[in-house]
Amino acid sequence: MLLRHTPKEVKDRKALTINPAKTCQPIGAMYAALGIHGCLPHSHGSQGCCSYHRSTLTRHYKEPVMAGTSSFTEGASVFGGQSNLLQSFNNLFSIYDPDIVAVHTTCLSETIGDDVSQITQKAIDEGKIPAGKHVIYASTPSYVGSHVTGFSNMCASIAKYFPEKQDYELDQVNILPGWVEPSDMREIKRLMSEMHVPFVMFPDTSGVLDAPQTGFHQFYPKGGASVPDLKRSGASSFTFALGKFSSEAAGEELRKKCDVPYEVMEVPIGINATDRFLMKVSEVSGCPVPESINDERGRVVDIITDMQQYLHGKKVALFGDPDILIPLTEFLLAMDMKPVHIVSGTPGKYFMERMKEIMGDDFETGNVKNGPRADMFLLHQWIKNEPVDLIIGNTYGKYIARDENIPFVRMGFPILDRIGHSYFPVTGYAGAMRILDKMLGAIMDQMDREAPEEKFELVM
Amino acid sequence: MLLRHTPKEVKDRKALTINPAKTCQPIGAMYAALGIHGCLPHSHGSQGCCSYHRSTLTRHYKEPVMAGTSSFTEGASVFGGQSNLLQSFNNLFSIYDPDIVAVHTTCLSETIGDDVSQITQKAIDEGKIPAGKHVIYASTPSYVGSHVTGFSNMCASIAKYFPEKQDYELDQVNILPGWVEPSDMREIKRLMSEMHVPFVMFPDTSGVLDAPQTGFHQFYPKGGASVPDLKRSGASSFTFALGKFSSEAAGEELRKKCDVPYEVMEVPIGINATDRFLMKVSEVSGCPVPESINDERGRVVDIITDMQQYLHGKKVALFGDPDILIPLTEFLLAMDMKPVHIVSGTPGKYFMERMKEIMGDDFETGNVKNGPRADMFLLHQWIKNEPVDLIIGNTYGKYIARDENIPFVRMGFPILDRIGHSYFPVTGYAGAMRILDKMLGAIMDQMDREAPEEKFELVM
Amino acid sequence: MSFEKLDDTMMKTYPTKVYRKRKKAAMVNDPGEVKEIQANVRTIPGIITQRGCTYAGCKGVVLGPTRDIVNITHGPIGCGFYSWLTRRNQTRPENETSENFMTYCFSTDMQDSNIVFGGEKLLKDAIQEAYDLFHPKAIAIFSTCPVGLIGDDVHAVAREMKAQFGDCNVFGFSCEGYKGVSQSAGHHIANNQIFKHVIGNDDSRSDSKFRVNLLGEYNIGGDAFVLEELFEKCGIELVATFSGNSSIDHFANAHTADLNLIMCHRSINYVAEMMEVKFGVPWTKVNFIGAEQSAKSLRKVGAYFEDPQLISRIEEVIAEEMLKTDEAAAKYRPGTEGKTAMLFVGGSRAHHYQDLFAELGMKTLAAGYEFAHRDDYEGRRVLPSIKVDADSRNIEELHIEKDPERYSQALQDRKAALMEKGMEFSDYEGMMAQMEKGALVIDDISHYEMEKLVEVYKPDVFCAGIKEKYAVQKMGIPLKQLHSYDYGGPYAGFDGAVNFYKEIERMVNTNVWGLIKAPWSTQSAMSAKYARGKHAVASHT
Amino acid sequence: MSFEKLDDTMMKTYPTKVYRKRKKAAMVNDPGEVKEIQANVRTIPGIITQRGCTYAGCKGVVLGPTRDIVNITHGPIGCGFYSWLTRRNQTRPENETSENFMTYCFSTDMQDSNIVFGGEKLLKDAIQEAYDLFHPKAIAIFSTCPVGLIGDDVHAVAREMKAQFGDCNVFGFSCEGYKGVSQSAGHHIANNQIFKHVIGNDDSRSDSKFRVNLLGEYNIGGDAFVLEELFEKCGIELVATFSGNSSIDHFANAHTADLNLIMCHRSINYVAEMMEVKFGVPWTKVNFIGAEQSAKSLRKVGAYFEDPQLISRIEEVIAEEMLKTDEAAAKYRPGTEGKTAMLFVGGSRAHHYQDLFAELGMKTLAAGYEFAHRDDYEGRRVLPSIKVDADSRNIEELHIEKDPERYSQALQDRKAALMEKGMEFSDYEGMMAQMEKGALVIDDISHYEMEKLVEVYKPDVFCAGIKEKYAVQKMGIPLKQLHSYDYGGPYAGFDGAVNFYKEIERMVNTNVWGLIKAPWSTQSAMSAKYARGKHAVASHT
Repeated sequence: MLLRHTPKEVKDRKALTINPAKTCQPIGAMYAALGIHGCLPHSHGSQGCCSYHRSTLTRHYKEPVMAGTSSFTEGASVFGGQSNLLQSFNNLFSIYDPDIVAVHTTCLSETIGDDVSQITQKAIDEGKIPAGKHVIYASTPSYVGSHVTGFSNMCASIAKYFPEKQDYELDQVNILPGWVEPSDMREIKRLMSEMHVPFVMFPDTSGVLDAPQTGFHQFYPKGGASVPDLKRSGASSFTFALGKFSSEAAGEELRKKCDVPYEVMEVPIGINATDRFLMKVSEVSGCPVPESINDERGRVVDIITDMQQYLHGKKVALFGDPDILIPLTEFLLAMDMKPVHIVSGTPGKYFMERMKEIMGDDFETGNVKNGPRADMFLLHQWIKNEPVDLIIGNTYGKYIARDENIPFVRMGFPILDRIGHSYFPVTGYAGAMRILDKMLGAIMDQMDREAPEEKFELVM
Repeated sequence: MLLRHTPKEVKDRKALTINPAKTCQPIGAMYAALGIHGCLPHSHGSQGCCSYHRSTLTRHYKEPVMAGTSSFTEGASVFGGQSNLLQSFNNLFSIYDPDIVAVHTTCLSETIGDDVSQITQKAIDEGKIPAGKHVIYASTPSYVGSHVTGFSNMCASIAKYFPEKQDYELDQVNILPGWVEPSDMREIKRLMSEMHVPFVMFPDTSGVLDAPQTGFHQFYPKGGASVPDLKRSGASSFTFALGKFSSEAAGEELRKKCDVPYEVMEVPIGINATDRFLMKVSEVSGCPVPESINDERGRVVDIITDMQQYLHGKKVALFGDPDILIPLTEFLLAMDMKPVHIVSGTPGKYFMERMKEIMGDDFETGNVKNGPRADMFLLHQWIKNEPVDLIIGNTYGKYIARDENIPFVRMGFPILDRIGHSYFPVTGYAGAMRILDKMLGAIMDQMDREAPEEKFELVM
Repeated sequence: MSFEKLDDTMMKTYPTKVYRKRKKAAMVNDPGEVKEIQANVRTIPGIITQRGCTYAGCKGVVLGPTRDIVNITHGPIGCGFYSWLTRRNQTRPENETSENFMTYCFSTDMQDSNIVFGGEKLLKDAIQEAYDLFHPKAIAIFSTCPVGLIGDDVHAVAREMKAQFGDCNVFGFSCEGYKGVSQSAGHHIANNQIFKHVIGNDDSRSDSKFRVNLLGEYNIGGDAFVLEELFEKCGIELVATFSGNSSIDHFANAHTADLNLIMCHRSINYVAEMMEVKFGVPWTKVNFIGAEQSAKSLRKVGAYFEDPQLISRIEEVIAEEMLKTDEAAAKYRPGTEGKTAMLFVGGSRAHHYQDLFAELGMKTLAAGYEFAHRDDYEGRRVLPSIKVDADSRNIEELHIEKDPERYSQALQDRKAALMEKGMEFSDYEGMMAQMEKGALVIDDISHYEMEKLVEVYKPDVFCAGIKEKYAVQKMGIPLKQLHSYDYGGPYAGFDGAVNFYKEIERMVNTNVWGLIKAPWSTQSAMSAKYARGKHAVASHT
Repeated sequence: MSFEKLDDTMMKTYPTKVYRKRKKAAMVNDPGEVKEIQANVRTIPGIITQRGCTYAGCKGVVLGPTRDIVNITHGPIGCGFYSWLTRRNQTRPENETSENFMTYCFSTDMQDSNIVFGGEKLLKDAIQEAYDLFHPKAIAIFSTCPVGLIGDDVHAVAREMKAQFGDCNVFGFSCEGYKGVSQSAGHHIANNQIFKHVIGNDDSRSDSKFRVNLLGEYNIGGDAFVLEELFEKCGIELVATFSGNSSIDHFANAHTADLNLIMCHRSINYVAEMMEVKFGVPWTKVNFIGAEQSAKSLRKVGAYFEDPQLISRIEEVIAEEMLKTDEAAAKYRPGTEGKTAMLFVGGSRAHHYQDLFAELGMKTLAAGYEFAHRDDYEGRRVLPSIKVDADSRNIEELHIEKDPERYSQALQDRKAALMEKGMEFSDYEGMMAQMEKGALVIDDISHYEMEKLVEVYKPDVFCAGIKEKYAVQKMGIPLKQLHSYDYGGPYAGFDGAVNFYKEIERMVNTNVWGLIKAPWSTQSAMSAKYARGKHAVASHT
């Protein structure tokens, strides 16, 4: 057994996290910053953080992930990181010529109390930031929240910095897609185009973290939200903040700064969440949902009705980020599946509240937990107590899946051992199809493998 | 073992086909006819043929497949099927109100020598075909060619019947997509739209055999090539006949009838075949390949370069239809994979010629065969003699895959035990991504399952 | 709902000739006064039908499930291809090396030259190759449409090859697709040849006391496995099952059984009849679909043998099994009670499965067979009055005589004695006598009629086959395949009943049909046009 | 290509200060006259670097591969998360129930309240919970950045808990990420604590004659498995490997070995030095990367023990193994001969792997380390001249003394005698002495320099890590990870060499790079504008 020390008996832990279902803020800030065109993320702290974040994002995307670091040593930790950051600005702009540097802090710089905004101001004052270049900054101490919080904080910083308040209103909306994959951002953009609704999306990592192979390393790939678009987002008529955990803060900043009304909606995963999103887009824009989208929807519903027998009643264990888990749980329930064990390391009361709403009675009978010690060790223990037919989560789920011989669908962050997540969306109706394809494949592969020979099916 | 009687030793067979890698003509004619909007296929023969074809198409698509049959009994077989067909026309048009009835023959009606064209003429003469309605017809004896030939014959009939010769030329091209999935037709149409090249595609089963769930059974789903479009195809400036086996005959008919020049090209599976197709589209239309397509291409090449270590040198066994196998083999070779065993039940010298061209030296060292007795029994024997890392083919491959414990990717016709083929294309660059996703998934799933615990990988 | 209205809705589009014919195949049932229904007549050309052909009935249904015969389809490739394992007849070979050809498809793959010059040589070569490769006990040849037309004599070829091999039984079937009006003709042909070439080849007899055959059980979804277990539990030996999980050796020995139990009357009654004439083995109709019927059928066997120990063992088993089914019914019935079903399938299933629905508290609104004869509807009592038409006449009726040495007068005496006591033999009451008054009976339902029926009645579940499945489901009604069980099952016996309860409860209560309508299809979505601040004001009507 | 030109291309964009500093870290090699290179200095802020932190070097590199220690990261969740199995240190527990915590990640998941009020209580509770759950032999605590800043005394906590448990060795590492300038500081810290808390805890001694430790071998890709097998074949006992496929029990017993063999000089030389001072165990540098070097290293062991039987056995093994590598080289070398490589990785791999490339007939154009010191480049002879800067001074230097009871004078005498005969001990010649004249050496290469280097030199393969991989590959050059082997390997020993030959041959000869350019990017595609009949006239230029 790969996880041979995990006992079936669940005991409360108050201090030890084992096999976390989250990581720390800065990587989220880095990911968000990569969704701005020409932006170079910068990690203000020890160089190890930056190295870890770049490595993990790289393994997830199999793409170059460029980011600077203030490379603290003990001296900087004692005397403050101002000098390191000033030096960094100088070097970053000289060597890599970014349009924007997006600084995020780390536990180190936060613990010693570096004031990045003041240091940045100093850099501007001292002329260290070239004209026309931008520095944005998010406070992302690793000991608060999770990687999702870090993403949210950087999004909020973008929303605070770029949008310009106008006295006119543009016939366009803002889409804050939340922490989803480049493929998902691409898919949401496609849906918006299909709806004929003009929009600004940020962050937008499509075209950045799924950059084509060209024989040339484009240091700033052509994707990402552009600065002019970001500026214009202040004149949009509405903001869709998708995913309360990752997008609400940015939506609120936009409202505060530019009076753009917003609504927090679920990331459009599954039928119902996508329905609600498109209904709202239609409502806000006056553009009807076109037949082409209606047909897409009909196709995925068709798969569900056709394949219902293989989905019905299947118990599922889920782990990952709240903005994904919430609509995913709703989707599974809509198909009569049974999400029985759910953990997310990301803290926040809303998660349990919303899950209770979605799950109804299943919430009481199921195991749902988020925040501290809502980890994969606990999830595994739950599974040992009530086995499931399917596990959905990031790559780390493969250990449990193998030990317990449970079909496994990779979804979430990070996925280190398969391709697909950056190219095939899980959002929208197309994404629902992908999820179905994956789930049915995993379940049926096991059936095919384990069926006695006389029960081996040709037709399914 | 599921196939416990298959010996390793290969002996020549001259009469017995075991586990065929093909089926008979009429099902192909039925499939092609479903790609015309408002068309009801009709099987002129025993009702069993129609039942078998409808069942197999239904199991493949999980969709209603409507078709009539002349329901021969012994009497009809002795005295000829004219009366049955005349009665059929009357009933089909009265009850199901199709715009077109597409008749195909069977071994039965062919053996007794029914002249469908004469019977149809009689029906017209007797006023049995309502005004404005069409009857087209293809000769598809089951003892000639294969299901692919049947498809080709019905396509040729469409091309003979509908297109109208004009003295002017339209700025549009014809696409004969060959026997591919609705998803593939949809994808090729998307590529054409992206190229801004107007086109007529036929047959086009998208929107027919992937019809949305609407709560209503639309007897003639809204997809399919329309009669006006088919008529206008005679004025197109060029015809792309994709897949020599399935589309050349129709291309030639269009040329003969309407002087539309054509080129037989490979079905755009994999990088090179898609490149050639788009280059030719660009050449013919004067429309450049847009950046968006270039980026798609770059993304799939990126996956290939990233994942090369898992693909390189992997031995593959393939079976299926020649128009698919040819570009698929080229694609695998381009990625340094080794297609070592290839069979197709469909006869035709071109297959071996083209494979030889594509495979070069690998043709001599590999096992390639098509036509009579090029069946899955032989393929399995070859595999027993030289094991492979992957099998690609239709659902029937699962028996070999399980017996020999070889990763298996479903591709071809029929796929009876998984979803996806009708929704996710294998053509174009998007299709190449899908193929990669599936192949890597299959290979890596086995690695994950069989690795000793100490070699179990987190990152791949 | 009156039949008149339905007739109107369901058939009004038909041309007059079609209407006249189809009208005779549809009627409102009255079990008290079973009327004549049109059945086993030609399908109307151009009508979209559920039916398949004679070849399918012969090769696919009856012989398909037997694992140790190399079944060679003589014809173009399609027929062999389509009958390659596309139904789910399960089989469990004795051990890992024993013969099992179920996963294989053998065909002569006839080409046009064979059509022109004849295919006998090809067939002989194919049989020789099969023999050389596999050395099977038996090779069967199935004729497809062109074979009959070009005049290949498959029986002569079979005789020749059989003589040549010496250790391999070779026999052929003239089951060309165009023979008869449906699969039913194929069943008859299969029955004949199995009887001629196999049954009676092995006279050995085990010493167990209660030896029966189960006829017309094809092990769809593992049904036969359940019944095998059930019989074993009761101490009854199953000599042969025709033909679920079967071996040709079982068939050869089948005539030594004491009783034939018939499940699917339509497909196999010929074998039972012939066995009775030749060997004196009585037959009685059973039904192992549904808990009640299973219990009843088991008791019938007990009653036949009149053995107190057997009878008490059977009662023990029934009591034990009924615990499971009662518990399951209690669990699932609240979800199914009062719901409705329609069944249009097969030659016995449309009848048998009504019992299972009844156990779920579900009403069968309409039912009909795909390839049955009048006796399957009206009961065997109408047999003498059935007119033999040209199509039926084409099917050989074997002339069977009493086997002077092997005929069991003892069994016939037992039968006579039991009949005195009221036990039924050689009879089948038919579906209509058991269906509710007012329910609809339609033979060989057309696709068109089916759609109308669903539209009007809106049943909670529809039972048919794969060709009907997705059309019905597109209408938002779940369809349960009763040919293949949708790759579920088993549904026979008590364990099967539990599975079926659960499955139907799932199907009639799933939420997924609720996903069909998009919210914008019922609500007017557009309200604002990029109007700021109005986002909270929804315009839902 | 001259360095001047490269300097120009590679560094001209740098601000002056950066340029001045980086210039000292890059030079053209002359093995005859090894020049001073700048190494182990601070990374310049804002420079995109390959380097990680002290925590990574301590927890990830040295302790990570040991399976039976519960390694608790004390800090916010990220550090523990990222060092959770993301390198491929393989381990093979003795049996199915023996301890293996490699697949687990343990963290105190510090929250802001812990930053404010201190995290010692949290840490104690976490240790207690780990103990209660797993009852491990040992628990190690790794400090992350904030721990040092807020002043948590992990060592005091460790002592307290160890005393409390009695049967569990608990020890901590002050390996905060900001200590030192790279992972290297973490190695040193790990060396110190392992030496203090573990090595020497078990004096038992097997009776085998040739007992060695292998230091600086981390079982990436199963390298240690290959070497274990090789040593066993030769009859040499591996007492402990630091730390590939290791158990804490091996460490405890390591001081009883007769010789320390050092693979990765950078990461582990401290342990070797300390063991020699305290226990008298001599050390010598070996290299099991490449067939020639593996043979040489084995012979070194033979020479050390001066046992004719051992020496002859070693020669037998080498002869046998070289058959495999020679055959493989003959097979793959035609595809690699004359091709070029660059290596920028680690603290020894950039050196060792040059031997493997040489065996493939490939030229190393440029190489450099990520976290090495000057001695790794220039050889240990420069040790006295290395200035200890503020960053290095932060790392504790343990004061080690001779263990009066366990110090082996005999081994030291043997060492002295062998040194007389010319055998090398306690030395490492460094990378530069072995590299070709004219090759480029660059320490701590920046991303910017790397891209320029690839652009200008266009090597056939580039060796580095995951952060570099896809940027280089976007340029059409394959990158081989030498941290994780791209999840391939093993590459150590003779079997490993065969794997590496094959892998590199694949990488430098694959066709896939040829797919990068779309045909329309080089040809003018558009010719006709829907012009009929012109389709045959291609306009390819």
